[in-house]
Amino acid sequence: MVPMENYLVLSGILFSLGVYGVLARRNAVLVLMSVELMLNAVSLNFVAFAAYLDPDKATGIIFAVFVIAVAAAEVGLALAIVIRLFRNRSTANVDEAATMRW
Amino acid sequence: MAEHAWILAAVPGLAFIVMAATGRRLPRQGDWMAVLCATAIFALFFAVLANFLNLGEGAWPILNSIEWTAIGNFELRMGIAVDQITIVMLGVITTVALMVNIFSVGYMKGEPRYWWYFAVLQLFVASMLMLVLADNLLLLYVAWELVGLSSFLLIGHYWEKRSAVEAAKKAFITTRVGDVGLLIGIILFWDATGTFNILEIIHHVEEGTIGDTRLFITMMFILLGAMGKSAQLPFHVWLPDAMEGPTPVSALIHAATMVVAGVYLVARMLPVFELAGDALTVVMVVGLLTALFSGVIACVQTDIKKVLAYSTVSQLGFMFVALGAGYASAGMFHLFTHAFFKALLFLGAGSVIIGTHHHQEMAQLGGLWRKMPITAATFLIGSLALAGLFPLAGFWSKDEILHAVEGVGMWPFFFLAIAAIMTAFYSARLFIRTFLGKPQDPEIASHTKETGLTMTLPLVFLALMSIVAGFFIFHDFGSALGFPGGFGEFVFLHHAHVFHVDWSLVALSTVLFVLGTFGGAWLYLGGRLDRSTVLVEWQPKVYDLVKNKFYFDELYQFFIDRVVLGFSYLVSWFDRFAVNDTGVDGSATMTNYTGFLLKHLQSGRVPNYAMAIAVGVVALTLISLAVGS
Amino acid sequence: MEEAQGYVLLTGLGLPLLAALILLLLPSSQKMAVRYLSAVIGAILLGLSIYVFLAYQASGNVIQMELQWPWIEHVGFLGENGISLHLGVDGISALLTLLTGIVAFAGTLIAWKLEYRTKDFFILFWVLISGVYGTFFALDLFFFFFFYELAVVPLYLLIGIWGSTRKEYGAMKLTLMLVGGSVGIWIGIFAVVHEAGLGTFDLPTLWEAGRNGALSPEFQKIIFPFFAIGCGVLAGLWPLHTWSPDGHMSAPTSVSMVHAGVLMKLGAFGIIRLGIQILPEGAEFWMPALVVLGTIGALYGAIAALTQRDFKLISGYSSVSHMGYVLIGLGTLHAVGVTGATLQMFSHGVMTALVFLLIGALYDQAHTRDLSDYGGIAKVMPLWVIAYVMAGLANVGLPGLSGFTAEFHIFVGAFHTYPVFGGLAILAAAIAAAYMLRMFGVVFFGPLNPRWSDLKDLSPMETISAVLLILSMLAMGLWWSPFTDRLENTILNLPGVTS
Amino acid sequence: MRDFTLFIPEYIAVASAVAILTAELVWPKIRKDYLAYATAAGALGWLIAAIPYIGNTAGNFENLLLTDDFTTYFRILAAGIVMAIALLSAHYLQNRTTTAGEYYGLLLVGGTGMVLMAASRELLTAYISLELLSFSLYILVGYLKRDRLSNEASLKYILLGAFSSAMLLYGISLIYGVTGTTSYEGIAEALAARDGGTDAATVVGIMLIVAGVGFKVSAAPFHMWAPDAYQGAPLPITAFLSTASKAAGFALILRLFTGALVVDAVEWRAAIAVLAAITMTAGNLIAIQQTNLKRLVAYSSIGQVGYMLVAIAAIGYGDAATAQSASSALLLHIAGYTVSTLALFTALTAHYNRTGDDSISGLRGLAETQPFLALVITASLFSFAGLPFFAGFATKLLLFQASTTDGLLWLVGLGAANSFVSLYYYLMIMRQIYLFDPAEGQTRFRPTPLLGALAGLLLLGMLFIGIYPQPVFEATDHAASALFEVSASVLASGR
Repeated sequence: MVPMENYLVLSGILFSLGVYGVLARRNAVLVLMSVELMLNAVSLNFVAFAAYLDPDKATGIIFAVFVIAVAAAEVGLALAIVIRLFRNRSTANVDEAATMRW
Repeated sequence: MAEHAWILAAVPGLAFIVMAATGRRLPRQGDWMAVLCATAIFALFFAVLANFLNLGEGAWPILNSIEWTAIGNFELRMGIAVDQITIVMLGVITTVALMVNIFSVGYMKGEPRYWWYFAVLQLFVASMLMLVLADNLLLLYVAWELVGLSSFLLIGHYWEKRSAVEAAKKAFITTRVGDVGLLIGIILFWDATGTFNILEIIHHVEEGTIGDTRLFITMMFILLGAMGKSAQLPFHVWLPDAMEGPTPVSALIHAATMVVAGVYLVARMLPVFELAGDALTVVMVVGLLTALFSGVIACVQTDIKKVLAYSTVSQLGFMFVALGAGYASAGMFHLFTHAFFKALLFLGAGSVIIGTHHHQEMAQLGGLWRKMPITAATFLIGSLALAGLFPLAGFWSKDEILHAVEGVGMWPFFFLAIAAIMTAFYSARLFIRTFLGKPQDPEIASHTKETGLTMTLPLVFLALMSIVAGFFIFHDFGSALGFPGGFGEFVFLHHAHVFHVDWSLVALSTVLFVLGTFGGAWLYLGGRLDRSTVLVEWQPKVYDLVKNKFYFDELYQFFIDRVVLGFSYLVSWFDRFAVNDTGVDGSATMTNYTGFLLKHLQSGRVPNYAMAIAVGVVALTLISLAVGS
Repeated sequence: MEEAQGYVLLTGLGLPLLAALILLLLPSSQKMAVRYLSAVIGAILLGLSIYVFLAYQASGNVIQMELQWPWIEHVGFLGENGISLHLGVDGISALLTLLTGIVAFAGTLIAWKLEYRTKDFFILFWVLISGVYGTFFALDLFFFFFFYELAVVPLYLLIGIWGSTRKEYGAMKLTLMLVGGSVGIWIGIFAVVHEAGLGTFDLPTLWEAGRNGALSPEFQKIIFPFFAIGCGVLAGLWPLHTWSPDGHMSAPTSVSMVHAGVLMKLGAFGIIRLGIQILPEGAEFWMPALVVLGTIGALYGAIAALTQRDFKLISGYSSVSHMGYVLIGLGTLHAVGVTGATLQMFSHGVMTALVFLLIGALYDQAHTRDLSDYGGIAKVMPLWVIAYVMAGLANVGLPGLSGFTAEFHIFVGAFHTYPVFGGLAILAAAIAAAYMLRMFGVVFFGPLNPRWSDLKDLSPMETISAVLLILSMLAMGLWWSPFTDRLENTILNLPGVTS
Repeated sequence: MRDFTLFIPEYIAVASAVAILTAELVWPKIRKDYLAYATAAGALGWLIAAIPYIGNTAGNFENLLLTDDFTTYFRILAAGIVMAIALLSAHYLQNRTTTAGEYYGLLLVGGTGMVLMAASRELLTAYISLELLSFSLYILVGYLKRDRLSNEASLKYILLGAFSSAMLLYGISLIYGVTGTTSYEGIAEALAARDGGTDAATVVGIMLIVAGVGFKVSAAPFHMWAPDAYQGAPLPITAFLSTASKAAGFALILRLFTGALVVDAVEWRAAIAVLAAITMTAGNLIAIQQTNLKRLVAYSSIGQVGYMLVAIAAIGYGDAATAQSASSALLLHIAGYTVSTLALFTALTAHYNRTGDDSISGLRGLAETQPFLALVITASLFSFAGLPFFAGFATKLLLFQASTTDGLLWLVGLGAANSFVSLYYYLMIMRQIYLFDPAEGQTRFRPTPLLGALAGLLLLGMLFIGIYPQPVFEATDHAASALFEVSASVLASGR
């Protein structure tokens, strides 16, 4: 059996990549995708923990399902807003949506 | 009656309140009330005196006090103590006050704020009487400050004149410096003995409650107060300037009464001074220096009031010397006689000023005796008394002082003798240049005329006193009036001192008088100035030095302008720039600027915000791990 | 009786608030109504203050006229009487109540001629006065702080709207510094209530805790500076005094009067109430420092005042100097010294109120406060000059006026404990004479500057106020036992005070 | 136990939301302010329905949700907030949008999310409730679709919100990994059962959760979305953000920290204390520099969050009694803060409706053009600054006092100092209002009666809490003790 640590390391890498993406990407859609990556890391974590530590109960699995559902909703909503941004400013670059600062 | 002597102070006090409140609307602006009041206290004084003498030596001092406040064991009683010194002071004050009040009716006629002048005069008399009646140092200090205030108000009576304002200010502040010392001394006494009562303090000191060093320091502070009030070196500068005030005020306050408060205080505390190490020596040195210095200055002054002023300072120095020698009677006696003849001289000067329509420079006067015979005659008596002509008042008191100093040592005696010669010299000079010779300014002379009765009567009375007052020293004269004997048997420190004429001393005094007077006469008689001019040209630098009063004023002015005010500017600058602009506003600016820097972290860009979150998580984790382990 | 007297105190802090509320509802065009109402309220408060002072029994309990209403209790960390509306006066607050009544009434009359936004002015004014009374009456830490802040905050608007020279700067600085000071008090309160662990803000309970060791000496030593500095800012403690010259320069007349006259005393009062009474051991430890700062303040203020050219700056610095005396007096922890400090609070209060009144009366006509612009004013404004001279002489410490009485007691106390600082303090009094007389000489006397020949003397309202204040100065100066008698018991019962 | 009657008030809220959405569908031309009144009515029903729950024994829904006094407290708060915001929006929204049904519906739904956050006893439930509120807010912030600022605000908000909720989830997953459960009780028991020492996974997990909820309540450095979102959002939504969102965040934090994490306080309390310190300092210092009112309020509310976090730190540092009284005082402060904020925004909305200016200098001379609004603004600013008469004085004082424990005095002191700094910029606003004359062309005006009445009511509320907080304090005390009743056993075993 694959040790749990492997899943955790993978999840950690995924999460870090996601964080990096959010920090580095300028396109709103790509930022969202990076967030999705982070959420996937979370799901992986949950499933791994559920499988290894909590086999009788399905809390982790359920959590993962919810995370996926919520993530879908979140993306839907976010994309709508990005579209509004594009309508208003003809750009999806988050750096250009920086009228308000300081 | 004597235990109710406070009434003496209460009457003029009340008069002050009434006159200050209603004075302008009273008929004749209330001058009659002032004279009435002065007469009343003059009469009351005799009642007190009679009662005092009746009660007899065993009852002295007569005490009367009431509880004032108490805070824990800090108890305060206010009251009066009437003893021999008080009686002498009361006599001087009430007499001169009456004369001055009467004189002022004539002198101040038509002057601005006539009513206010009389009102403040009453305030002065009230506080002066309170000063000498006080049985405790606190009340004495209260009165001490109040006489200072009245002096301030009266010197500055002509406040439209810049010089009068400056003089008043100078008098107040200079004496105030001394007063600080006095207050410190008083509080030090309280701290050591737990009381302000003078008799109790003396008692404590005699018991040895206070350590030597501490006692000496305390007495130096007290002496500081006395020196300030009595215009002793180096505080003497205010008194000549105080001549800006109306002349009767100079007579009352700056010759006869207030300025001798310092002498009174030292005399009052003499038992303590005696026990306070070398305190008496200090008193004597101060007195001697003052007597000499101001005697010298008086010799070259040309304003008659200024001459008198320096003469007063010099004579106060004499009194200090006597007290410094430990002779309360000698000091007090000189105070007593001096009050009369100096008041006389000042009032005489006032008469001259009125008679010549406000001229007081000797250079413009001369030959007045023809126009103003009464003034001239009385002034002559005063001058001679001051110079020490046998057997006028000044002679006897100066004799006593010389006698007192004889026992102390050669040098004091020698210097005092010189001061005495100078006294005779400037007295002669003053009289000769003012009244004898030819009028220097015919214009002024043509308008000059003798003054009215209100002014000449006091002069005559005081002239009389200047002749008679000296006889109080004699046992027979004193006992004839109901006193236990002569002045020395009435006022003394430890032992009654029966006066006997020491003819060798009389001879010496007379020599001193003759030397001084003839010196003056030789230089100035006949309206000639050439001989004195030769003197001046012979040593112009010395003359300048003396003429400019040894540059005391300039020195002080320099100190005030450059040091005190400079320091003040420095402090103000420090307050503005260091404390306020840097400290207070600076910290506000810093806060503001920090906000300015911080707000730029808020760049408006999402990745940066996300970065902040990420960094925050890492930082918090590290903190937790660091603290947790 | 006691209960009924408690309601008197309640009225004292409630009536001004009520006045503010009524004024809030009045249309702002009704200026006369506003004035009359305020004058009446002022008069009632004056009467009430006199009553409180006179009814305070010198020989009775320390705290009298007590009233305690439970306010917040048995919730959260609060136990029995956690926060209660606990009112009462001791000798010190009785005296300061009298001061407040006098100054507030005088201030009301002075504001009579105010035309600009009269209503708003009086609303804030009465809120402020209520805060002052409340602070003096409060025997509960919560309400003490409540009213303390209430007394400070309206100043921003009072100065900012109705002020003059650099008013925005002055107002902002003053408010921030004072509230900044109250941060210290705040922290102190947190620490004390927590450390005592009694779940109550009741002052007498906390005083007891300070005495019986519930607050350890180490704790007291740490916390005392918070109270001392916090209150010290309001009391003009050097070097946190700089709001005083600027604030006073900017403030309108009646605000300056109330502020310098009464509010600065809140600070010193706070040092007694919070510092000395809650933290006696801390007080004992820190008092030398307070004396040093007080002495520096006394000298520094006096010296700086010597060369100022603006009336109000002179008074501002002189206030710093005089409040320095108060701190010295408190710092002695000696019965006489503390009595002197309390007397000085009263004395400085009436004196400085009078000074600001007069400066205002002159400035309103002449629109300059530069000394050198004047000269010979005595010719045209005799009453004004007499009043000013009285105030100035009280300032200088001339016997017969209140300043002497107070300063004398302070000096006695100071010499007992710290002779050197006592000496320096007396020196400051001598300097006071110099700057006062300098101003007299330049402004009042000398030849009349023709530019001022049509200045008018004091108006009737101003005269009434001035007379009231002068009478107060004379009363304390001439016969001070009614004052000291009432203070004696209270001060001897202060912890750590020796006699 | 599945007792569906436990959430009747929320059913009312959601039903009202649905009804309002339907109503606009059916009558597209319906006057939008009627929708606002309907929302307010629904919220009122919600509030009334919540009253019977006061003081009832706690109802437990499958160990997921709990309706005790704590929940009820937030129910009433949420209903009140929604009601006020709805009334605020009535006039504001009329000229700015064509459809308002979603707006009002989402207000109610968001409020429901807030209640569920307070009721959650389990991490998944808590997360879902949080997202319920968040999603509503994402939409509401960007509700003015054509307004560039509003759009920008919602973009930033949702991107960062998603990012932070990913953080939160990752943290939850770690905690789940460590403890094997997501229920608070389970977590507490598992943490207590560990044999001492810290382990990195727990710490990282907790800190990620802190970041997630810290984002919600806008604690620095997770606060950066707040000023932008506040500025861009429609004015009433700014009010909603700064009240409901924060209150909900603290409800969640309180439940979680007292119910689950308190046994492991050493691992997070220092971080929370630092977080509090940074938050209040940054918020107040940056606020000084602001020129836009909404941004200023954002920073000022960040400062307020810093003060509130002090109480959370105190839960970690103090003993059980301190923890409970700190929670109680925190709830009280939240009440005071909410009322003050609503009052401020009511007045600002009335002002904004008239002038359309949301800069600070736009308030010039308000004392002359509208003295009443000036008074309300002054009162609420003073309340924020903690000055007497107004709610903030009593609540902040009690909050700090309750939070004073050994080792935390420095933080309380910093809080006091910060509230002094805050006075500076509040005074700068006062300066505009009172010291300056109105701008050219500004004349006297009257706020609409509705807003006037609302402002007056909230002013009275502020005064009431500020002067006589006893009743509210008692209520929060009940709420806090409910919180601790549940976790009493945990506390007993854990410490």
